[in-house]
Amino acid sequence: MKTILTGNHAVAYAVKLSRVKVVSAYPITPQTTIVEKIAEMIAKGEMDAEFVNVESEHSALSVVYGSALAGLRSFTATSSHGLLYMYEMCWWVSNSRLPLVMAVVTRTIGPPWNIHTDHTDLMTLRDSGWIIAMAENAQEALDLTIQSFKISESLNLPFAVGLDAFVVSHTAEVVDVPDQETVDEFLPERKQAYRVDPNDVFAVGNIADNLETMRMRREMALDMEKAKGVIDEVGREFGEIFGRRYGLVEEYMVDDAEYIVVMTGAWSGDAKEAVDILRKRGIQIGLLKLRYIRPFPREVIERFDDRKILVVDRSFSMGHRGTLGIEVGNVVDCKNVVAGLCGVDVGFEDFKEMFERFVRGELGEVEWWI
Amino acid sequence: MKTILTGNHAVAYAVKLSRVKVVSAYPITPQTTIVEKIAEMIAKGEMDAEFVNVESEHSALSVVYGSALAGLRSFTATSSHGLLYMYEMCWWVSNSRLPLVMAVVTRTIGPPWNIHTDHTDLMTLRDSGWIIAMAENAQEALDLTIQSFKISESLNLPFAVGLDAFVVSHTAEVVDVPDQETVDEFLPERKQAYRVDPNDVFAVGNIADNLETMRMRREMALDMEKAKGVIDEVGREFGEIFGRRYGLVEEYMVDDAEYIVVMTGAWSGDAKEAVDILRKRGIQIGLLKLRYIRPFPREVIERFDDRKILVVDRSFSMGHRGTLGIEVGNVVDCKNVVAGLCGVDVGFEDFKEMFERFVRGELGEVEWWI
Amino acid sequence: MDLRCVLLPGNPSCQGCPHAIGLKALSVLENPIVVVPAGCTTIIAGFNPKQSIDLPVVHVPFASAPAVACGLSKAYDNVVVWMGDGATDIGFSTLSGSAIRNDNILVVVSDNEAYMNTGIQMSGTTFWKAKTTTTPAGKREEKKDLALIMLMHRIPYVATASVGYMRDFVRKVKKASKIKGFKFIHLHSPCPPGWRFDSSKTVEVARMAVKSGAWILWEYDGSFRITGMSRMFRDKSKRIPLTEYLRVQGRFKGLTEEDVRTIEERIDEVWKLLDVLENTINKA
Amino acid sequence: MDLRCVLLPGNPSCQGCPHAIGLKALSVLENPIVVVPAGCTTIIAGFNPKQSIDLPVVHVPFASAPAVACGLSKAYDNVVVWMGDGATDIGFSTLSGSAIRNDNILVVVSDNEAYMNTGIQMSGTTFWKAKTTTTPAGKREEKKDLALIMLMHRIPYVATASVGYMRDFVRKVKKASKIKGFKFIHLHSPCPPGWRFDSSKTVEVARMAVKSGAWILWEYDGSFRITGMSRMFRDKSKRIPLTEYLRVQGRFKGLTEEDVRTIEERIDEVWKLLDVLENTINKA
Amino acid sequence: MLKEGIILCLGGQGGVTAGRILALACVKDGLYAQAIPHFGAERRGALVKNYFRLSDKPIRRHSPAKRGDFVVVFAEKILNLIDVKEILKEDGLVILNSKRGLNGLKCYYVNASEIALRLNLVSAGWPIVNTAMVGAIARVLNLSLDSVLSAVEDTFGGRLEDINKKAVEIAYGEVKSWSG
Amino acid sequence: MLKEGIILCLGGQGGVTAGRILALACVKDGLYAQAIPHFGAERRGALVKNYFRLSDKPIRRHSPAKRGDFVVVFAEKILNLIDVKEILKEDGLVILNSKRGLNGLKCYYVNASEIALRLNLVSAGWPIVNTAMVGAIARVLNLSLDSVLSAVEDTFGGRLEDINKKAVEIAYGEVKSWSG
Amino acid sequence: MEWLKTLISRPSKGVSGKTGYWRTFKPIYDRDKCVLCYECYVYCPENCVEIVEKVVKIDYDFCKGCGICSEVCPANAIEMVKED
Amino acid sequence: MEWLKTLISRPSKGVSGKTGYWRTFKPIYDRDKCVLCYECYVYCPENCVEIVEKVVKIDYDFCKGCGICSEVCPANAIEMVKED
Ligand SMILES: Cc1ncc(C[n+]2csc(CCOP(=O)(O)OP(=O)(O)O)c2C)c(N)n1
Ligand SMILES: Cc1ncc(C[n+]2csc(CCOP(=O)(O)OP(=O)(O)O)c2C)c(N)n1
Ligand code: SF4
Ligand code: SF4
Ligand code: SF4
Ligand code: SF4
Ligand code: SF4
Ligand code: SF4
Ligand SMILES: [Mg+2]
Ligand SMILES: [Mg+2]
Repeated sequence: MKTILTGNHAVAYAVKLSRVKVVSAYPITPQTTIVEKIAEMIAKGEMDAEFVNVESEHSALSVVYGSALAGLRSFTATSSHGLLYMYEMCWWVSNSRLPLVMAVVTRTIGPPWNIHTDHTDLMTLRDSGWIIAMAENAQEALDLTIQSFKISESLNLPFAVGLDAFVVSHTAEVVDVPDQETVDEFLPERKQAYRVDPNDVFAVGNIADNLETMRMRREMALDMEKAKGVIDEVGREFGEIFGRRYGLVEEYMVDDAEYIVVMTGAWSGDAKEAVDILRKRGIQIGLLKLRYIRPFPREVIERFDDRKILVVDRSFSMGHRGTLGIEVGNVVDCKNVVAGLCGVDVGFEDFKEMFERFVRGELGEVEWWI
Repeated sequence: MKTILTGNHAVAYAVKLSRVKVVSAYPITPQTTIVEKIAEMIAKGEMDAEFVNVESEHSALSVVYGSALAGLRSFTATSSHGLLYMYEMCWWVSNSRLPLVMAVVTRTIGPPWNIHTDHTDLMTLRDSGWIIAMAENAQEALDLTIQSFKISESLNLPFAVGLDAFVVSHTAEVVDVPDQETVDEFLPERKQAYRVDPNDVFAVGNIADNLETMRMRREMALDMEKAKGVIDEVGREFGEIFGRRYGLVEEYMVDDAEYIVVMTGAWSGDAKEAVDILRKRGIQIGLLKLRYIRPFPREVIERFDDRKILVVDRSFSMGHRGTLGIEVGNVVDCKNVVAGLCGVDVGFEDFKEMFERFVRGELGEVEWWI
Repeated sequence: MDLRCVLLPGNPSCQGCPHAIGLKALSVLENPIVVVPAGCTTIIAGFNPKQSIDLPVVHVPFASAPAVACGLSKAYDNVVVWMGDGATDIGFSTLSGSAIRNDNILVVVSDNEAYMNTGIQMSGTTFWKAKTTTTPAGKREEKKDLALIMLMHRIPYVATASVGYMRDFVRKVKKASKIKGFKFIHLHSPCPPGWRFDSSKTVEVARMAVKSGAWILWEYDGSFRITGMSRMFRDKSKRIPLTEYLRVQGRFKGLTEEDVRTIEERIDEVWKLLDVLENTINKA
Repeated sequence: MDLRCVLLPGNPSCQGCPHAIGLKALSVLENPIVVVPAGCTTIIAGFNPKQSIDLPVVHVPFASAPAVACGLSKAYDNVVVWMGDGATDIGFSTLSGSAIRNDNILVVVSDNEAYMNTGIQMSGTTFWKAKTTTTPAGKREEKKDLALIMLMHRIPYVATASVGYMRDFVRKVKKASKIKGFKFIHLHSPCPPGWRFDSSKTVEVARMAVKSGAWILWEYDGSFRITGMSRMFRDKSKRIPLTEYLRVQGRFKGLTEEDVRTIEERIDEVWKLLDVLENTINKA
Repeated sequence: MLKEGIILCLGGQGGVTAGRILALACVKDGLYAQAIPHFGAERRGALVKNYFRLSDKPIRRHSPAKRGDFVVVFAEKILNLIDVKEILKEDGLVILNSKRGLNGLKCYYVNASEIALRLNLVSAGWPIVNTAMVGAIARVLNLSLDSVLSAVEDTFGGRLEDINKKAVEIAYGEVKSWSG
Repeated sequence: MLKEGIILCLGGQGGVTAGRILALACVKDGLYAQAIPHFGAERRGALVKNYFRLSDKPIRRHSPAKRGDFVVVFAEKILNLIDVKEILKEDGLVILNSKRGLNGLKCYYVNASEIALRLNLVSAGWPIVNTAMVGAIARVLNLSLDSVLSAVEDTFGGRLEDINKKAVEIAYGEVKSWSG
Repeated sequence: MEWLKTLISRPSKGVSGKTGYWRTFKPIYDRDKCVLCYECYVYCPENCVEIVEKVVKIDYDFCKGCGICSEVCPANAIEMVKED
Repeated sequence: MEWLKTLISRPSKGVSGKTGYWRTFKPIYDRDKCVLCYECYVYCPENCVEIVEKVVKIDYDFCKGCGICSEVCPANAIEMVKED
């Protein structure tokens, strides 16, 4: 059913449709409306789950860690300082190989206090073994959340669904909300590699041998590689059922492109408009939207190593360059624009100008779009 | 005076010699002996400072944030889960542009619980605006800590001194401990860009404009670039006074090297021995030790873009490749070995074999040394 | 009472904001530094390059305030933490740790019984049965009794106060600021949008809480005593009906008579305990 | 008393370990899951692929235990947190939040009065004047009274216990496990290397604490009462001299007579308060 | 066809809800729409900007519009706080809650405050004008009244539903173009 | 000249301190040294390995030695727990706390437990053998007695200093090579 | 160090501008009824009440019209009147 | 899923091996003195005391020799003797 939803409410509906059993979260703008909506649906009896109000994000993730260990499909959501506050638990969850889903509404890290979008917070998860996706709009937020449970549970890796603060989280737009039956068809019951149970006596997580532990990490690395296939496969299957196909990346006019812009997140929509404008002028430019940051779509990017690449970053790694600039630059040569940090608006007009300068060869290695 | 000290005690002496006024930390193996030693020196009246026992790492960094804001030279130390637990405060400190020093004894992140070395914890700071150094041995731990105050205070950026768990932190070895007068000569009184004071009425950190905030981030990025010069300059000055010269990197037989290995941390010593062995066999190999991870010595690495490069990583970014592999690979093509995670011992014999395989071209893009 | 007035007009607080009233009490402090974690006060304090509190203010992460204040106290005498009830939830370890350390700071928790800055989510101190966006059917748990819990930390000074009785609050702030060590004041701060009452009623609602016996003003400074107006309401017959206090607030819509009785019983228990404490913890 | 015995021989605990004694009490629980944050028990629990506790054990980060237990309690009835005093420091928000939420879990804090696993650093519950590696001159602050603080959280069950009186402790564990909601037991656990006494004295030192009145066994389950051996030591004349308890411990070396008197006074105050609570909080 | 609008209101006036109702009405009319509330840090009472887009094709851009094809003003006093011309496109139009329109601009006006008061749509002394304004905007944008009413239905429950629908209807009928 | 040793002791026997005293003695003799305690997670009582290096040049490697030029055994019962030959280099030697040496190996022995008991160096029933063992090792490694005594001085204060120095001296004198 | 100006803020009235425009109702003071008890001064959350020479002055530039002064006034000397 | 075996551990005696070797003193039981009060059983931290057919059995493979059983025994039926 087509309706109007904010990105946050789209996530909330996806959580409900995914038959999540335990939700725990701590308020932080602009994440809060996700869990407020869930609390409301539970209170109204529309959703059959427990909502646990906690005293911090560290505990929010701990609660769902516990419930997920016990075999219950679980969900949390946070943003910025909240993510940093639960950071220890994020690593614990992934190193436990526990499937779990968390929405991360990307927001600037302070000081100064600032509630607007910036991808730096989400990027702090990139080493930890979480699968990381970014939604471009409310529809993707909903669709990715539903897929996330399936992907997470089939790989035993936690999944973070990113959405830009306000730009996606609070923008109300048209979303096609699938019905419960179809989602049930797509998303089977929760599965996981192990489950804590009073009747099966074992311990989870006690001290282990160094080499064995390193082997465990290597397996995680391999499963992350495997995730690439799983993501594309689940995205294809989703497409068959719901008519919207997903995968590691979205390729927009890249096949014949001489110039390719790589980016992620909500502003990709504006960038596509800018691509259209330049295309109309005969400039062969395309957009490669990274829908997933982890696993990193290295192989896809490699395919374009004969093109001119520009990476537009909404996060910066202090003392080096843009975060995606580093990542993509590891695969292909690229220019790097750092833009839109700390919630600075960047619209299609900006992209038009930026891409023009890129095509004219006017961009340096790392440019701050200020 | 030459004596025997563990890396941790070397740091403690450096803190004392740097006339730190406030120390606050929370116990975590293998960091604890740093602050135990400091507590002991203070109790004995050998050191004039306040030691604040706190209930968590988040608070440890908060306490020294407060004391540093008030203009007092301050120090903390942590490791692994402790670092992750104070992660939010780490960002707050750097975004506040507050000079401050923290020792990070690198340790594996659980589960399973593991107290041995692994650089993944330290690497989580790499986006945040902290200057990050790694000590190869106890002497470097002492020397870098003394330099860190000078560097941090001249750039208004916090400084993390990394040392490998046990391999440096608990290994007792020969350290030349300078005397107080010489250190005083090298290290002036604390300076900082602003200081909170009851007689100067202003607020720090309240909500600011997006664009202004992004500008602030750009300045931080620029100061990080400037840090490269400052680090080399302070390292040179340190060399003149103490006879041991420092800088962003240590170049070991790289000038004429056809093959260059890039790495950081304690095992560089073992790697140098392996280089010597291969050199004796006429193989032109050298070692580029990254003493600093942030700012990233990009320009130094660029100089070697005509050599064959191998990056040996003790940290891995799940879903992509080794953390330094990503960083270095952004500048020059490189092979990447991931080794020694989770405290797995890697000695000169391993390096010998590894480097031989590298030279023989037997290494793939990313190899796990297990 | 001189409220030289550290809160400047034209600040971003909502109409009738209780924090804004309470903050004025900081005017009586000598050379304070104020540490403020995330919360409505972050907003009230203003936007760069301006600030609306005429004191040095250090904005800090949500859970960190007493620890940052501890650090500042190594250089300065009069460090004050002004924090919300939410900051007290997430930062309860920090608060408790600071209290146990007996840091030389004053902590004021301005308790509007929910996370207002993020849009009215329940906190530990939210009243039983109160509706918030995360407890749409009313909160299931009891209000956390911060002040009694802090009293059990055996710190030199603990008090409750109310924005409805500013003279009492100001006296307590002044007194606390003269004591060395850890001081704690739990300030009751009814919030118009959060509790759903008209912005003109902030002070009245605060007073109704005291007059109905639901909020009790007390103080411990070595001895324990009920203070101010609350002394009068020890006598239950002098109290206003509890329902008066509850009914003016939209958040309690749908409360049954039985609910009110339950609340009443709990209030009685607290009074009983405080009475005993007054008789027991008594230096004189 | 059947201690079916969930702690298996040949585990890594030090000789005379109090946690090891205390853990045996979990044998009386039906189908429990045990949540263990970082601490000595992490070690005692054994190394992969083996574990020395014959129950399902979930190892968790230092500050997270009650919250993880809360999550598990959504599926299972008998979730127990076994944590140290240090975990209670860093995780005090988590503990307090869980208590306020009235999660259906039992939390046992096995209090050896320092961070032992990291090598004897002071914690909130370290005794006044005790020497640790971070308080080489003796701790300056008082021992945090966890159980009283938790009592003020108004949870259904709070008790203190001691590894010196296992029958009392086991009874309390059993009783708590039958109650729905949040249960808290503060277990006194003297540690030979940490307190510097001979490994054979663990039980004796624990008993001396009770016999000298320094550690008081009590219980709240709606009513408040002093329990077990402590009932006898209400009568001060029946107590053993406090110095006997203190002197056997190396960590109190150098304590002056005045220090001992101060400790005695504080103990008297606590007894007074507990007496009053016994008379006040009394359903019968 | 892509139209961009900016809705100016005071905090507490319900501008965010207005945007969402309008967007929902668009969907019901088979259009695409986007309502972007601007969240500053301000508390209630202060000026708030909301962005609005509608189109017959999916809307890709998410950045706020710098200027609107139309600008909606929820309260006359907002005109003292902001120069509407600065955020209006060349040929843009204004929709104003007032007894009269603005000179020198393409302008529609409706007395939404009066409608709200008439219906006793009041909270804390404020007339709740958002649904009336929705009616007016819908009319100007040529959305069908049915769709708007149905969108209001989906948004409110109980007593509030009817009264708000009435407000929409009245304003949909009363909004006028100003020629002054 | 680089020599690597492995010191085997039981937790609580002071092996870590022994390593540090030895290293300090080396410095005083103008040598370089390294003492690497191996930290497992074990509590006191369990077997602990400490690594030791000395050299006339700065020591760069930090990895634990797989086999030692010498292996020190603090208690005979350790021989039941670990096969010394597995961690000894071909021509390596063993230094043992015992009344006798080991057959089939180059071996030195000293009755450190007896020396400790003689000096009343006892804690919790355990003889504290570490300084006696330091004396024996120093002798075997040809470190000067003065340096070792001075290192002990730097390590202990008060009463403990003298008694430990005595332990070193006695063991330095009494250690013998075994030829059995 | 341009960043310093973004990190640091100085006291100023009118951080949110002339918040008088937030008002729906306006407090009107009646000097005759006033008993000079200072309640309005103490409780005005906007801190825009001054008492100068025994007269209450309300700074309408900033008064948000919350109505608290009127409520706390024991003498009914402040009336809230709808703004036009 | 090889990793599962590293993450998960199963109950077993002797996690730290035969900890009997940690012992300096050995508890020696005197059946004649024993009053079967179970104190040793209750308080042995190693859980290596069993009482079978009215006789206390100490598992010396694991007994670390802490001496607690001896201390808590009201009948002095357990004596700690130095190991050789
Ligand atoms: C770690 C972290 N989590 C969440 C937030 C979001 N947050 C900011 S203010 C706030 C609520 C504040 O509530 P309270 O302390 O009661 O103050 P009030 O707004 O009610 O005055 C929250 C949850 C944050 N800033 N940091
Ligand atoms: C976030 C974090 N900080 C610090 C540590 C290090 N740490 C592990 S156990 C421990 C002390 C535990 O003390 P306590 O809870 O009293 O248990 P005990 O060891 O005394 O049984 C500490 C500080 C950690 N694991 N995680
Ligand atoms: S929400 Fe309440 S506490 Fe927050 S600013 Fe508004 S009135 Fe004040
Ligand atoms: S240090 Fe104390 S608590 Fe920890 S294992 Fe040893 S005896 Fe037990
Ligand atoms: S109406 Fe409110 S803001 Fe205005 S003067 Fe009165 S109390 Fe102050
Ligand atoms: S409250 Fe009323 S009587 Fe008192 S000073 Fe103000 S106006 Fe006058
Ligand atoms: S000596 Fe200790 S471990 Fe051995 S049986 Fe007695 S109590 Fe148990
Ligand atoms: S404690 Fe002594 S008397 Fe009691 S059962 Fe054991 S050996 Fe027998
Ligand atoms: Mg609040
Ligand atoms: Mg402890």
